[in-house]
Amino acid sequence: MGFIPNKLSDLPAGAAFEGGHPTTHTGNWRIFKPVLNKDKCRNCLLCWIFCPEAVIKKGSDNVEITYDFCKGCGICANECPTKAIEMVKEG
Amino acid sequence: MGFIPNKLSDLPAGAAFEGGHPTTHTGNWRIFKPVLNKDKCRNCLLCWIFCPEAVIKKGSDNVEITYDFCKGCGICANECPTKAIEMVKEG
Amino acid sequence: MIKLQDITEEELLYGSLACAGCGGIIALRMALKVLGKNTVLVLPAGCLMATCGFFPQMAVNVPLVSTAFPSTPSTVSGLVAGLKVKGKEDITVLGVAGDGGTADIGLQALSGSVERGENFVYICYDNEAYMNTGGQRSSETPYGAWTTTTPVGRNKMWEDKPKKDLLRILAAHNIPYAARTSISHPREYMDSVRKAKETKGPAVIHVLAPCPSGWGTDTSKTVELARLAVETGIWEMAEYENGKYKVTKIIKNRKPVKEYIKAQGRYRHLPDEEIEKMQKQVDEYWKAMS
Amino acid sequence: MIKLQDITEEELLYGSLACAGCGGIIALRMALKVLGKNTVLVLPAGCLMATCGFFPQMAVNVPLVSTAFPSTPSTVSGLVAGLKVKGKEDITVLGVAGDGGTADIGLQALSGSVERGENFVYICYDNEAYMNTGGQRSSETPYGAWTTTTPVGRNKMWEDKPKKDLLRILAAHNIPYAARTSISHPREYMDSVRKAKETKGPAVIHVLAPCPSGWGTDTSKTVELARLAVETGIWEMAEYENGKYKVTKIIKNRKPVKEYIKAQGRYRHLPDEEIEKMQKQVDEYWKAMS
Amino acid sequence: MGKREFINGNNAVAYGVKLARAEIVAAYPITPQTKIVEQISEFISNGEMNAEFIKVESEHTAMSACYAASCTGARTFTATSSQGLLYMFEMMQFTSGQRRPVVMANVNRAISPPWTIWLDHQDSISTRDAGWIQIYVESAQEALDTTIQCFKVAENKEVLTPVMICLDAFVLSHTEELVDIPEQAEIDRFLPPFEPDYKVDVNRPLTIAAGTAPNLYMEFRFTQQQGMLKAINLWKKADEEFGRLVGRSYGGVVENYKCSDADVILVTMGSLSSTAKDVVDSLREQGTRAGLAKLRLYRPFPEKEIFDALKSAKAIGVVDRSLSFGFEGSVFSDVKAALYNNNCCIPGVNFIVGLGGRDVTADDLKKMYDKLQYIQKNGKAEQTVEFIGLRWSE
Amino acid sequence: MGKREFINGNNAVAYGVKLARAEIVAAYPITPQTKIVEQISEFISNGEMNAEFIKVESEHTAMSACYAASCTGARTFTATSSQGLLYMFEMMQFTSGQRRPVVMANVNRAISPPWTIWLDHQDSISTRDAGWIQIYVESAQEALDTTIQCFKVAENKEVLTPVMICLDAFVLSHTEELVDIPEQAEIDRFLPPFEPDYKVDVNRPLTIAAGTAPNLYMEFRFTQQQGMLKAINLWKKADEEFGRLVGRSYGGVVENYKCSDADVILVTMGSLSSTAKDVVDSLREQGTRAGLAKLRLYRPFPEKEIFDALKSAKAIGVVDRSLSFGFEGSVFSDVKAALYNNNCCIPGVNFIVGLGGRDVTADDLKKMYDKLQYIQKNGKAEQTVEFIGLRWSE
Amino acid sequence: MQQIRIHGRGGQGGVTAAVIIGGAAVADGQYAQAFPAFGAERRGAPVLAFCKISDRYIRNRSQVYNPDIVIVFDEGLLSVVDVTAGLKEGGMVIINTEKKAEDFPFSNKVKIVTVDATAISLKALGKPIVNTTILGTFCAATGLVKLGSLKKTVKETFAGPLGEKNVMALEEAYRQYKGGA
Amino acid sequence: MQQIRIHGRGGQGGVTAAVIIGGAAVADGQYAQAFPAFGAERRGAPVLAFCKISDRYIRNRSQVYNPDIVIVFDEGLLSVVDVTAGLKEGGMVIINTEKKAEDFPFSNKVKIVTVDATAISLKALGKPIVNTTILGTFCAATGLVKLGSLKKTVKETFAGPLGEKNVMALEEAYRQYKGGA
Ligand SMILES: Cc1ncc(C[n+]2csc(CCOP(=O)(O)OP(=O)(O)O)c2C)c(N)n1
Ligand SMILES: Cc1ncc(C[n+]2csc(CCOP(=O)(O)OP(=O)(O)O)c2C)c(N)n1
Ligand code: SF4
Ligand code: SF4
Ligand code: SF4
Ligand code: SF4
Ligand code: SF4
Ligand code: SF4
Ligand SMILES: [Mg+2]
Ligand SMILES: [Mg+2]
Repeated sequence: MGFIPNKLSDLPAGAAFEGGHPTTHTGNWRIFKPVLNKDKCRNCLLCWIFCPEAVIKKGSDNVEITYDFCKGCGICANECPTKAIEMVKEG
Repeated sequence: MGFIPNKLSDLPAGAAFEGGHPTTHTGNWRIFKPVLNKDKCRNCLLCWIFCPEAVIKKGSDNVEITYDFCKGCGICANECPTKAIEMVKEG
Repeated sequence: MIKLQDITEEELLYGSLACAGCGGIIALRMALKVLGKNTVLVLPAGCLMATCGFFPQMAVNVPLVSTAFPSTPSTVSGLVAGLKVKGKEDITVLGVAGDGGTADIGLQALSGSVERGENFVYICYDNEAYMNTGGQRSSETPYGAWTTTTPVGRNKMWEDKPKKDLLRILAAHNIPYAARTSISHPREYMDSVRKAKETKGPAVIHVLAPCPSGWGTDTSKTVELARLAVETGIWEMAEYENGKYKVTKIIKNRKPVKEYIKAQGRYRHLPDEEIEKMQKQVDEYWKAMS
Repeated sequence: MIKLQDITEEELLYGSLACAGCGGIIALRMALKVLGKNTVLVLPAGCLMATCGFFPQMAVNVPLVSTAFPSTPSTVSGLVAGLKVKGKEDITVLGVAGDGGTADIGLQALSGSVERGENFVYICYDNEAYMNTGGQRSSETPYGAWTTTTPVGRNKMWEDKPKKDLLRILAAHNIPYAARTSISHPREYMDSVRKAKETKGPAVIHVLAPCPSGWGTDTSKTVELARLAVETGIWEMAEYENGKYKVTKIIKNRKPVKEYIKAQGRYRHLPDEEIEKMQKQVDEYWKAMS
Repeated sequence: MGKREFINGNNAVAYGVKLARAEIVAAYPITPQTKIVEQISEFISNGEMNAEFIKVESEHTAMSACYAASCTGARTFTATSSQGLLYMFEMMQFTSGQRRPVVMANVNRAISPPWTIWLDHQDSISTRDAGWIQIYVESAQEALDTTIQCFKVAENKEVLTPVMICLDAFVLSHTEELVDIPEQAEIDRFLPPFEPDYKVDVNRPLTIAAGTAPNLYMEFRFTQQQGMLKAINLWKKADEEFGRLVGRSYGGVVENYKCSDADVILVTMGSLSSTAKDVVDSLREQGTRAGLAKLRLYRPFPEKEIFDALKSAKAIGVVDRSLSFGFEGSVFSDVKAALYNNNCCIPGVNFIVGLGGRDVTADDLKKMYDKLQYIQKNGKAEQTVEFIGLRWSE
Repeated sequence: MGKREFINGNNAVAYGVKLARAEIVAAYPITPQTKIVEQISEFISNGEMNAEFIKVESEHTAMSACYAASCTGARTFTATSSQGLLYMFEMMQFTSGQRRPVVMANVNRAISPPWTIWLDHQDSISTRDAGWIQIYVESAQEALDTTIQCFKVAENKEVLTPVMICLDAFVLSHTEELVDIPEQAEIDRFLPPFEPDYKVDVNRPLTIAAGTAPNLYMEFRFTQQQGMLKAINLWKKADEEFGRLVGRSYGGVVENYKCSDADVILVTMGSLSSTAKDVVDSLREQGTRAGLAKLRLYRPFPEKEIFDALKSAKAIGVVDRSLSFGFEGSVFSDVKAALYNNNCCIPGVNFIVGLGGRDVTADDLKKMYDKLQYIQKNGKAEQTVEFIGLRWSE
Repeated sequence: MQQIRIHGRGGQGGVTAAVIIGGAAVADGQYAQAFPAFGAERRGAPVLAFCKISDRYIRNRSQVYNPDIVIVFDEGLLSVVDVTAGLKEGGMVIINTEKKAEDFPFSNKVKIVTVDATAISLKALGKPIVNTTILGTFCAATGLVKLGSLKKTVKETFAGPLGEKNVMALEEAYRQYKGGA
Repeated sequence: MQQIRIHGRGGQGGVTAAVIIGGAAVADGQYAQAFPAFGAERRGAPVLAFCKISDRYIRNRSQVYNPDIVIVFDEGLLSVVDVTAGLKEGGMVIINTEKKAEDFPFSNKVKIVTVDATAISLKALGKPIVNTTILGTFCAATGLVKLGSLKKTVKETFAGPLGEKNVMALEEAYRQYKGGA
């Protein structure tokens, strides 16, 4: 988790904050959720490389979708050659 | 002769002066002076077109050099195919 | 060519606040995968900076020097020089800017940095408008598109100029390496990034990166549209290298332009005869190129 | 082609304070002869403005709108638009700027005005350095030249980059008309100006205009040197028109590059092997072009 | 009377530009200004407005094009914010130095870094020496009406100075409220066509923006200063005439809101003034003799008018939404400088507020008035510059 | 002790940059600054100096490159004038907002139009709110020494603010005089290497110039202001230390030249101060108690120091070589604002002088002192702003 | 003065809803301000919009800290943001949900009005865009603006058939509340 | 303090001459300022340069209005500019000319020193560049700087053989004056 200042003297000289520390869980922006059907997955990694949020993980036989930062864009489902990913309504 | 202001209310709004009114007689910058030998001139107009100061005039049989603004650069003499122009020291 | 299997799992861009399905994010993420941690990133005003560099959501995990909108290439220049005097020439300096930040307000600085022959990688992610400000026309907005400054009213005002040809402008600079590519072709794109990294001297990549919000398309279609642009022949994949311009992907059976146009809200108003005109232009272009 | 006999005697540029033998003045004078009184001239910072537009020496006899150094093309844009709403579209708007004002600090604005397709004539008089400030390197300074910012000291620092190729950059914009020409060829140059005037849309001319003060040459040699640049093949005369790049003057027996180099103070330091390298490059270029 | 619309400040400016019959509009996007030029491009695309719309590639070009278009005698407008304003700084000075009456809307936004898109006045204030008239507004209605007034004053032959109308980011630019749109005929009566004496004319070839050596330069700057100073009275006249013809006016160059008998007076610019009036009224209800001097015109600085508004106060507070780094708020300095010129040295304090979009509430304003009452009692200010609303004190 | 050279102000700055061991120099030509970077490029080409010399294509790029180079931790310098300064205005603010201690020489030149290349202070003054420290010098020697002091203060961890050293066009930049060049070793003792805490480092990936919402922006600006204000005392210390190590110092931030017992005091900046000292001496010989407060540091504004210098005077005159159009000279406003903060209201008058290169002579200065004596007698100034040396009065 | 806060997501039309409420109030002869929470949020991100309504010209231009009424476009937001933050005592929260008021944990503290606006919208518009639909509920539940003015403003905002459909959706929500209340 | 004004043409090295005088004065242990008339003049145009010399540090930085000594590089300038303008009473004008002092109309008002510097320069340098040559005359006629310092400064200004040649020219002019005086 990135550095959060709580007094003036905490502030860096000029806004310079450590990177790589997303705090807003954009997963809750999602309206539709990508759900993987492992059986259909050929592990071609296309969904993995196209996912804008980098929330798909490589696996040995198939990929895996993590949801904290998945915005539900549906690109993975759209690009999957085997239709292994389905978008289902959240809720 | 261009407009020369001599009171504040003479000044235009923003420096906007009538063009085409040279006042500094750059002829006196000259150290060498182009002198035309009419006999050699074939009226090819090369000196005329190349003169940076526009001080060579067209004529019916040959060109004519005026001196008020001639800086004596020597381009005319250099470019004249018949060597009709000679640069001679002023003074 | 790069294989997906061999690409690192390490993510240097993660958790941005961009719209779902943003093509620009895809472009940046892929590039960082190739370039790795030993990279300094420069981002100017634009969607990527606005969505990756706002405290406390710092989505980029390499040093990120943000800069003014016109200044991506010149900030790159300063970093290259600074890292050089500090003996850190092994670090890749990467500038990433949008089409507006590159082909409009950043063009002069880019031309300067390229002309000076500095050693850097520069990526222009092209979403064909000023998206961060809500979608105004840039010089990369294609003919026929609606934008908020080329609205479609009683007096027709949709964009009436073709795209500025960034690759050819760079080629005219005799740049060591430049490419026109697309996020829909990750292997080709990432291979370009690798080449750019390996180039000694300036290397610029112009990558098509659709914007679902600005183009009026579904978030899931971002990659598909980029692919369609290539497959219809609207977007030529090409490279300039060793003083030569080379088309890198020749599409045998080009899909109809209409398919691409009709899929997008920004072209909704376009009458069919305009689409036919576009088709004709594309056909002529490819005829001339072959 | 234009005949000298037919050219008007009327002088619209007369009595400048430029150095004797200034090539830039020749370029401007010739252009105004073709364009005539129905012209508005834009000049930015640079030798021409400094020597033609200082009160009380107002050497230009058409309306002259002087502007900031980066702003020639954009000032042109404003004038074109203004004259249009005032119903005076018959007036030629002419921007004239140096190599620095065009290829460096004015390039972005030029690219913009060209891309927007506005109707104007633009002339870049190229003296290959920032002359008005005493001769610093610009992106049009040729390889090997000494300038005050590429001095020749213990650590060799003469200019080590080739010239930016303005004509090809404009061609990459698919500009309706552009030309590379030289004051040594008045008929060709003036013909280009005429074409530029007749072009509907942007038209840009890049004209070689030697500077005796900056080049370290005798004032009488200005035209001769420009001619030598063409005759040695160092300066290619060319046009871009109807989407085509065309060499407009093919020199049968090119003079040796050395003749051109040796005539100039700014190359004094150059060792012979450098001149030979230049000769080789020129030869290769022409081979490739034929 | 025209129609009434529920629109925001950006739209309001666009309506003003349309009603003023601007002939040239240069457009470059920047949040939160962009809606102004988008709206204008819609007016044009719908045939409601007749103007050349130049889609430039940068703000430096926007202002260069405006400068040049104005040289042809065309009525010229552009709009920007923040970074865009800074990027055109060179051309701003070109335009003012050459006395071209371009009108520009600046939607006040803070400056980066830290990266920001939110409201403060640092952008326009940091161009305060650039020879532009600056006027600040507090509502969408005032934005519309003032846009029209801008052309009137800018183009006056005695003035011939560009004008920047400043409106607050989001608080005005993006807030919808009820606005009366005047009739075109009313505005045509108020605003005559622009017909400058010095312009591009092939029959009278002028060198515009000529070079002048030290023997003449200073005189040009002196006359420029004279022209600009005239704008103070001419704006008062224009505001009054606007009131007569259109039915609304804004107190000239300094709106004196209950200052005449006030003990404690705040000086404000922009949208804050609106909230502050509420606060003044509620303080008055509680028996505090509070007043508000709303500075509309910041350049030229209405020295006499601000003195008149403040002279009888016992304590004054100047609210700056910006900072002259290394010193204090610029409005504070300028107000004091003006009072000093009138041998007036009322105890005063500077409140720095709302940088980078921090909201300024009625409560904040009340606290400022409290402070002034404290100073009134003490007869002097202990601290001259106070930041209001800082998150931490150390 | 180093050697003595007969050099001009531009050369002197270049020597300062060399002695400071600047690592990055961005260069773009503009008269009358160009000689600075030309001289540096010669130093480099001769192997006397080791730096990256970036031949940029514009000043916006010059400052962008400096900003970025400084982010790598490199000591960074550039130089400009007038139009060049205006063109980099956006990046100036980027550099200061991000607290990068770039040092820049600005050779003060007037602004176009009217087209000009001559001296006045309009360029640097019009950037006074941009968060840069500004220091003005009166001689080539002071230019050299101050250039070195600039790095010292700018890079101080409490300050981290860019500094602009301002020297007058031609009068300093092109005037040769005798200058002592310090030894490298002396300077190395004075000026430690630059080692910032926040810089580009692949092992600690920072987002530099990050975006911050309204919940944090204001705090950054507050700390920036604090840092800048600290430069006042730190400059005094640096000047004193320089004196100790190198043997020359300049009176800190306000040089008090015979002010302590003076009835009439002029406040000046830049080369004029030099001539004015002559005038003060000759007036003193005639029995007039004249003094001169030479303002070296203009931003941060040394409020207390200027008050201390002026407090016992009966009449003060502030000499501005620029104009905040639509108001008065900016130094005048700022001096009054500072006195006001100290409840001090000495009658004062503003002299606007030397715009666009008009020479200011000892006679002119004498007339100003005469005016002050007149005011001293009357107890008040009749007119607050007076243009000196105008060619015509109407 | 009545202050309304709208919770939506970027792209859902929260600002438009605020402007429509304001526009309707104005049509009723009242005064109003409508504005977004000033941010740079993207499509999908939680966003806010505000509306102030009063019978006098509204001079106070600071933000809304203590709303009288809160409208929530999307139940999912409840887990992300505290929609009741600052809500005035006795304030009302209107939520687009399939659930009932009692199902919400804060139902004892504030008045909750629920509506299945998604369902209504899907039926009327064919799309789950609820920003106008929920205004019917708002109108019915608060009475702050007249139904006629609201319909008129919606038609001015969306030209042609789209306007008609939106009005239908709005009316349906209005009816459901009136029926249900 | 002694003030010197030099009239030359752009490109003739007037500023260099002023700087050399100043440099020589400094080498003598005096103080000096040398500067051009601040202008944008081009090669060929009449230009001015100045030098002030004093035994005390020179604080006055305004221009030179009343020179003690005027140096004219080129006789032709006499018809273009008033070289005696502002000259102090008893002041001196040094002119590069073939003529004699008496040939000049203002010879009754000021002290005129003439030298055919062009001839000397052509002989010594092969070029009619007179800026250093005439300094020999200046040195001999005014004694304001020592000949040795002047020679030293010239050699520092022009490296190598060029410096030698310039010194020769300067010495010749010096000799001619001393001989002629
Ligand atoms: C000098 C300046 N002008 C304008 C802006 C406003 N601005 C910020 S981002 C942006 C649009 C960026 O467009 P592009 O470069 O195409 O990137 P995108 O937003 O599409 O990702 C604009 C106009 C600015 N920040 N600075
Ligand atoms: C913004 C800005 N930067 C720098 C300058 C200084 N400047 C004036 S003219 C000039 C050189 C112009 O070079 P070029 O365009 O090649 O024309 P030339 O002088 O060679 O005729 C420069 C650098 C300026 N006026 N404005
Ligand atoms: S795209 Fe489909 S098949 Fe390929 S890895 Fe992803 S889920 Fe599996
Ligand atoms: S829906 Fe979008 S964000 Fe989620 S895993 Fe699929 S591609 Fe990634
Ligand atoms: S160039 Fe020679 S021949 Fe031709 S016109 Fe001139 S003088 Fe006559
Ligand atoms: S010498 Fe030069 S200026 Fe004179 S006439 Fe010949 S070409 Fe023209
Ligand atoms: S607007 Fe477009 S480019 Fe910007 S973040 Fe959203 S999808 Fe990406
Ligand atoms: S310096 Fe060169 S370009 Fe400039 S006026 Fe002189 S000759 Fe012409
Ligand atoms: Mg874009
Ligand atoms: Mg040039």
